[in-house]
Amino acid sequence: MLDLETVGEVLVAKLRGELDLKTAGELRQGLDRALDGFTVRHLVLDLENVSFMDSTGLGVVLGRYKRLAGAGGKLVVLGLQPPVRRVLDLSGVLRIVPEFNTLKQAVEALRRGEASA
Amino acid sequence: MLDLETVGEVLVAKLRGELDLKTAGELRQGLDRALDGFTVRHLVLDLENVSFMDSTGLGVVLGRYKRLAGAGGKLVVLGLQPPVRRVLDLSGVLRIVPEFNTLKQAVEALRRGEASA
Amino acid sequence: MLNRFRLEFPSRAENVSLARVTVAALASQLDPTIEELDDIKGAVSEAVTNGIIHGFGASPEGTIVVEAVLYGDAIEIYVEDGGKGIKDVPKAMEPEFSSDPERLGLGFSFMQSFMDSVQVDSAPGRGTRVIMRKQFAPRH
Amino acid sequence: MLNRFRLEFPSRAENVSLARVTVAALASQLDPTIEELDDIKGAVSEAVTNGIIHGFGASPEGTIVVEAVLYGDAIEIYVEDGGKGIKDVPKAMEPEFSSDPERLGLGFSFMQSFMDSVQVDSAPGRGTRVIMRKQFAPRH
Ligand SMILES: Nc1ncnc2c1ncn2[C@@H]1O[C@H](COP(=O)(O)OP(=O)(O)O)[C@@H](O)[C@H]1O
Ligand SMILES: Nc1ncnc2c1ncn2[C@@H]1O[C@H](COP(=O)(O)OP(=O)(O)O)[C@@H](O)[C@H]1O
Repeated sequence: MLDLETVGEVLVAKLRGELDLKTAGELRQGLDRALDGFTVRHLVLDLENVSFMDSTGLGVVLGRYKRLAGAGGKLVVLGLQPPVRRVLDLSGVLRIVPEFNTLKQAVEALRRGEASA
Repeated sequence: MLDLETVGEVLVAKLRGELDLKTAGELRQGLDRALDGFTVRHLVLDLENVSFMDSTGLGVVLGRYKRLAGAGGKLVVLGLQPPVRRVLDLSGVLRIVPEFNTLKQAVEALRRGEASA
Repeated sequence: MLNRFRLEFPSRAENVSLARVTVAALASQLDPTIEELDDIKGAVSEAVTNGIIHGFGASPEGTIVVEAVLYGDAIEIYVEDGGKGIKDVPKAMEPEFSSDPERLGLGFSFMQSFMDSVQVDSAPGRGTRVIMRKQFAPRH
Repeated sequence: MLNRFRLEFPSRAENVSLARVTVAALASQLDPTIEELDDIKGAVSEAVTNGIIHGFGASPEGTIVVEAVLYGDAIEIYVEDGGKGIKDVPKAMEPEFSSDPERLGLGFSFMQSFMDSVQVDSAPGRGTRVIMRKQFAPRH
């Protein structure tokens, strides 16, 4: 469900599967543990392999956004599939969370401090 | 569910989807209409895109086998996916219906009168 | 009525996807667009999650019932729990209202965005029934 | 018992796949092999088809009930119709016996090949209940 990698002060999390009540808890724990353990400021969520997300899954994304924002960090997303984009869009999350086309672009923008929605 | 093509006296039927009670009737009709309409002796069933077959679907295959055998024609199969192979195997159908790896091999063997299980 | 089913299962998190899959399998019989199917899956996910989390307080001991009825060009979905119930339904349906600080309060908003109508019958101690309807776009 | 469901639907041909999909979704929660999943789908397909064709004579007016129960390492599946029933169960279960000349008589044989056990409770006029169990191979 979750592959993690760090690039400098950026944590890259590749998610897989369907993000709902069943998987949300595990994902929240996995992300928070990584954010606790590494000295990272920013988080890239690669959602390319996430085929479904509901409001419970969205809660995990927004929760991480708030946690990072509190410490001056940023959350960005990439690889949005139509049903996931739909939910991020409807909820207004795409107005506060920047979206990138590639991991490279996301990481570079975060490093230059240029990632904004 | 069914694409049809004739190559000389061979009818090539490409099937798609899941072959069960819902789709069996339509398939039986489609195949019989084609066998009535064209002056073909043999039938190649390309099952590459059939992901599921149960005993009702198998009944359609065996029914066409019998119809052709009665008129001195042959039925051959190709593209068996594991769950389809399982059912053809268990029922003994693979002992009377020859299997080929490619359409070309199937058509050539039928034309040379060399198709046997 | 073209077809229908009634599905009963315990209030466990893994059954949110079970319900989605089954409703999607029924809806697929009308040959919907991918977007229509995604909408239906999203709405079912929200309603069933609410039954589990709010209706039964995340206990797996409750029972959720999902019924779906297919008409020529529409689907009606009923999601029912015999759980806690809702005191103030209009308030519960307000966007961003949640009784749980950990949640977003967007469940009912999503159901309303995804479906053509959403109706909620509920009373404290008498459980909750969500009735949703979606019309499919004409095609072919 | 890890999880379970009860699914009720009319005896229509399109619901053979609905039943397959729902049972497969439950079974998937145990992380089975593809072969195990194919076996389960095959067995459900045969049992539900029999309920529709033999139990209710292909009329869509009957109701079929599929229940599935997941244990730590096994699944139990119950397929029930309130239809015609079977007079001679051992005879009906013989390979290649069919009361319908158009059919192969392999339904019960396939169920037995796919599952570890198949039990049939039936009586004329009282419907039929097929109980199947499959143990999953140990892994991980
Ligand atoms: N099935 C239910 N049983 C009891 N209360 C419910 C149910 N569904 C919704 N509610 C109440 O309505 C509120 C809003 O629901 P919703 O919009 O889905 O947001 P959320 O699930 O994020 O709280 C919930 O916080 C809860 O108080
Ligand atoms: N649910 C049922 N209700 C009534 N009769 C049944 C039922 N299931 C099976 N039978 C009887 O048992 C016979 C054998 O069933 P089966 O092995 O599945 O083969 P087939 O479906 O090809 O006839 C059927 O032909 C029918 O007479």
